[in-house]
Amino acid sequence: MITVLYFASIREHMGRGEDQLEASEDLTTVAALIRYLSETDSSFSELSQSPNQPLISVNQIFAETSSPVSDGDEVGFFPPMTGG
Amino acid sequence: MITVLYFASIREHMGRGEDQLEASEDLTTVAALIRYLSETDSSFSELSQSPNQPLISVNQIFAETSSPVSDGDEVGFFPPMTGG
Amino acid sequence: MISVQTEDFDVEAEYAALRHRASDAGAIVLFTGLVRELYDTESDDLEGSDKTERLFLEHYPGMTEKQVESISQQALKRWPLLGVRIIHRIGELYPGDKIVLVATASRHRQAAFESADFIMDFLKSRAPFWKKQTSLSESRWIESRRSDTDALKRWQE
Amino acid sequence: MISVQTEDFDVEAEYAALRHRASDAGAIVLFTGLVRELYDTESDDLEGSDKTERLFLEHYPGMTEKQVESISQQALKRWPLLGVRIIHRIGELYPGDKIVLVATASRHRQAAFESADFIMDFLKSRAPFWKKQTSLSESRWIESRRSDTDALKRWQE
Repeated sequence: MITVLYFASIREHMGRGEDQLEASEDLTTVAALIRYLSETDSSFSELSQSPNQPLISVNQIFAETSSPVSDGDEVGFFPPMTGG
Repeated sequence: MITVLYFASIREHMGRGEDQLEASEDLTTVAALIRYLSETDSSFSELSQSPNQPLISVNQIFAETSSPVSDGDEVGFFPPMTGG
Repeated sequence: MISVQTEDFDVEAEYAALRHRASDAGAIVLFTGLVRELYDTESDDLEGSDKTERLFLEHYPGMTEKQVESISQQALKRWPLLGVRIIHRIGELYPGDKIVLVATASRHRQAAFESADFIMDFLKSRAPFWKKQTSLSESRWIESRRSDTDALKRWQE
Repeated sequence: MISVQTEDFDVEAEYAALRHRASDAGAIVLFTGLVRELYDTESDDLEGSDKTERLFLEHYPGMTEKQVESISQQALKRWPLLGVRIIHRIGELYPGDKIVLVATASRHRQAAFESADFIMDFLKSRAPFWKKQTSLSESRWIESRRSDTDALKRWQE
């Protein structure tokens, strides 16, 4: 399984904090994951088409769309951070 | 009278913290005061010839050798500051 | 030493602990960030109705601690520090509440000032915290400030 | 608000007072300088026998207060500060003792960091304080550091 987490305004937009996806040979990068989620979920599709692209983490480390993803990974999508 | 104050290493070098000088028409600038003290006091003469020139204040404000001095003024001589 | 917590923190206790830990420190810088009533606009010209009633700080558990620890390690590599303390609060906060503490100790003052400043810039833009402000008129996610992301560029060598 | 005093000061009390006074501050920077055992060499390579036993802080009564007040006023003109607190101790001090406190409060962190840094640079080189260090082997006046006078140049516009 691949765990997908949403935070802050993106969590609210998605209406949930988490998705569990079956790992597959088609989901080997963040880009593939984004493509899959955009095709199957209209809320995610809106996100990925917005001018403010979410930030991405894989296993709690900042990642790019080209970053690899595999079974057991945790992928996060979130807006620019506003801590401090 | 003109009050002359010495601080820190300069006070120790002079062996005293203070001089009182009669105000006069010859003592109208810091430079004239330095000239007078150098002529009348060998410790001050050493000071004024050292490569590390003392810093100067007149009435508790930083001053230059060209600064005017008159009756009632307080002139300070001290080394570079090391507070903080 | 880093903490991500809902509880408030004690400035004196943190100061004393760092001073004790950082033997022969000549300089300690202690920064605290507080919740403001008029929040986070570049102009500081919010209407009264937009005054913060409360702030909610969401974070990404696990990633937050990793990122904050990594920021602390980067500071320790970059400056000759004798100690670093970072506390970041999460959950519900109110105007005047402390949000964050960054304290650094070093022999000389420049390293303490620069590293605390560096850590704050990185916390603002690289640690997964998000602020949601609730005012009388609305609830909204605070947007990231351009000045905060710009601030990071100062530290690029 | 400035003080030149022999007594120690309480970090928590100063922090709390400034926070109270600086309504709607988003950032408070609190700097403290401490007496070090290994004092004031650029290299930090003193022999054991030169460890500070005690420090004596001489000052120029009257001029000190004027200069410190002027430094505080310069900072208030230069940055949008909500509060400034400066305490400088004089007299006999021992390793680990606090020498100086500079605390600044502002809406945003950059003004608080920069102004505290600025005040410290000016206190080091423009306020009439002089440190005399007594170690096991000798008593000597601490020499001013070139890095301290150089630091002032950063603030020239």
